Amino acid sequence: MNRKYQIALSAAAVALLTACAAPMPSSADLDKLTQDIIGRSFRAQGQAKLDRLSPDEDNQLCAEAERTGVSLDAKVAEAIEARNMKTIKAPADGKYLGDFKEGEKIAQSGAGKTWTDAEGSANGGNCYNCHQISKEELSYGTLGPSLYNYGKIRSALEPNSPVTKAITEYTWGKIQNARAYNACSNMPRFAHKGVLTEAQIKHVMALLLDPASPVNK
Amino acid sequence: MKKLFFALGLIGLSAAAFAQKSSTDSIAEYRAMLQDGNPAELFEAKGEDLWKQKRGPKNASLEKCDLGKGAGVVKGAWVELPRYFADTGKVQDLESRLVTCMQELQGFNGDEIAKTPFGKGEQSNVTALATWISAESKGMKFNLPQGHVEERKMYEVGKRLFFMRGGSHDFACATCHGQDDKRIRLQDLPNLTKNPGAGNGFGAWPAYRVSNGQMWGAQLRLNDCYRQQRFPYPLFGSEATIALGVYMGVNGKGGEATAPAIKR
Amino acid sequence: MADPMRIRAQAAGDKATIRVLMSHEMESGQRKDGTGKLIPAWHIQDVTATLNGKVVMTAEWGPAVSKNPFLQFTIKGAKAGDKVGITWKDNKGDTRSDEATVS
Amino acid sequence: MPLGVSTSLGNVKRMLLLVEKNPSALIAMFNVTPEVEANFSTRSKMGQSSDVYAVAITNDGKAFFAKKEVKVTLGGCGG
Repeated sequence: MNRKYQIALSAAAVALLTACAAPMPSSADLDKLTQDIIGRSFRAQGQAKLDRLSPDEDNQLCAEAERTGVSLDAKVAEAIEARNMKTIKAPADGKYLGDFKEGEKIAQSGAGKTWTDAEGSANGGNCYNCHQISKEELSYGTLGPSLYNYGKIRSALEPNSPVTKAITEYTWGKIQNARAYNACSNMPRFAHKGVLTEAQIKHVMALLLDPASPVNK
Repeated sequence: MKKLFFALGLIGLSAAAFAQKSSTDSIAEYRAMLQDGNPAELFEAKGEDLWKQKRGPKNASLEKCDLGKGAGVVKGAWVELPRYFADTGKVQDLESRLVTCMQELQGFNGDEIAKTPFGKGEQSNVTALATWISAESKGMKFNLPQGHVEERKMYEVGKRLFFMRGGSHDFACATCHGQDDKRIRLQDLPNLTKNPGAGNGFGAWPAYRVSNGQMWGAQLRLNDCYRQQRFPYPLFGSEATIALGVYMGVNGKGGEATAPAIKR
Repeated sequence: MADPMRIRAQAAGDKATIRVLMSHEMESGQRKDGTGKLIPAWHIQDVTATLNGKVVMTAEWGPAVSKNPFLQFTIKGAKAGDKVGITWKDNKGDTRSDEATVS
Repeated sequence: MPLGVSTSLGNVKRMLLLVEKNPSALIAMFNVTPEVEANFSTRSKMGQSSDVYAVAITNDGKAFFAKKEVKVTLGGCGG
């Protein structure tokens, strides 16, 4: 008798709870609703086609971690880095540095890949949007670390030194695909996503690592 | 023959000179100088006229338009938008709601207006109306309703969209607007996930942009964010843009409405 | 016809600060349209200010004044209730006059 | 770009604002009467960094000027 009463009471409490919570869908349903809404909300324009709305697994995992504030499991992060590391290719001719003056122009330019950019037009690197680079450019962003004196403070200006070699290869990889080193880096994957060509990346490399570049003065 | 005297100090020339001071000080000075006369006022005046004027196939004004606080109530409406509207069964922001009113009351074709490019035809009228209506809530505090389940759903969808990485550069809204005290070039980036950034950022649009002489509503602001994010084109009044509005507006609860603002 | 100006005229002491916003494209003549053709210059050339009907200031403007121009100046001896008039004329001959009362 | 020109000089007849590197350098010329102060503000388009000049011409034909360097910087997305 007593027991039955208890059960009835708890059932009523549950009913009350669900009455309040019922209309709000589950997280998975909200994910689904978001996908449906994305499907109804955009149109292809210029070179910005609808496939840009389908994030790869790396982006999905990082976005979820950032939204929920729950950092990625270490193994998952390592897997993302390993996947992205595989995309990095050393320069075909073995030369890592191009022309730092061209590199400065690429770093300055924020052009490319938007629906108002002509398809096939040269893309910029957007570098100054997030980084300080040369001392002369006052208009720089702070989303990424300062790259002023990049090569100098890493002692990577001495030709043929093992340090220079290591820093050069790391920097090359970082620009090609930053997420090989940091699973959820905010930096675009310039080579992997076809934003910059190999020749352009060499020029940006020179801006950072050529002893004659204003960055290292 | 005229003589030229070098008379610095006798003549004062004021201009925000970026090179001569720290860039932050110079930008603050530049902004302060802009505050004095905001051309958004010209659009406010136009918007107020458009609200009261009999227009469209039905030759009616918008004075019976319900922006969420009852037919014809303008003051305070903007700080509670986007919100759920029972007549359309949708969560709507200010601009999409205005299009509904222009269709229902004045007989305009809402789909046609939504398809019109920003700054053209009836679309420029929507911007002027939004400028005036937002100005009528100037100084009030954001207080978006979250009582209806559709409003809560839109908040959750907006949050998912805010963190969604995509496009050629893997950018999300959160890439630039998810942290405190960051800059893109010299531009301060509000953190839109919480106050004060959310209230400051969301609460400033519609805004007049000095650099191109255009009045931008919140829809165009979001549209250009998506452009620079390298995403495809978000449709005017689309659920994605409204969900983001709900997300930012709810995060900005208690923040002060400063629109229509003036921007570089 | 051009849209109205916004004129604010505020007295303080023995003078009044006048702030004017004008609605005008101020096309510089340097920009190109989508087809690469130069867009002809179209800008306000002459600005006249009056206090109770009497001219107190004239100005000549070039095409580099910003779109939707802003102008601020100070009239000596203006007091609350006085009428401030502003007239502009552009290089196409279009013109617009508006008036405000000093407060 | 907000620009202002003012002077404490008496007997000023004209005030000019010039942006050296603009295609049309003369931004605005104000004819001063005794009823207005020699103090004007307006806004100018500037395509690039340039020296900006303010010039005051007095009734006896003398010209005074002041110069300021204005750096035009690139904005980012947003704002």
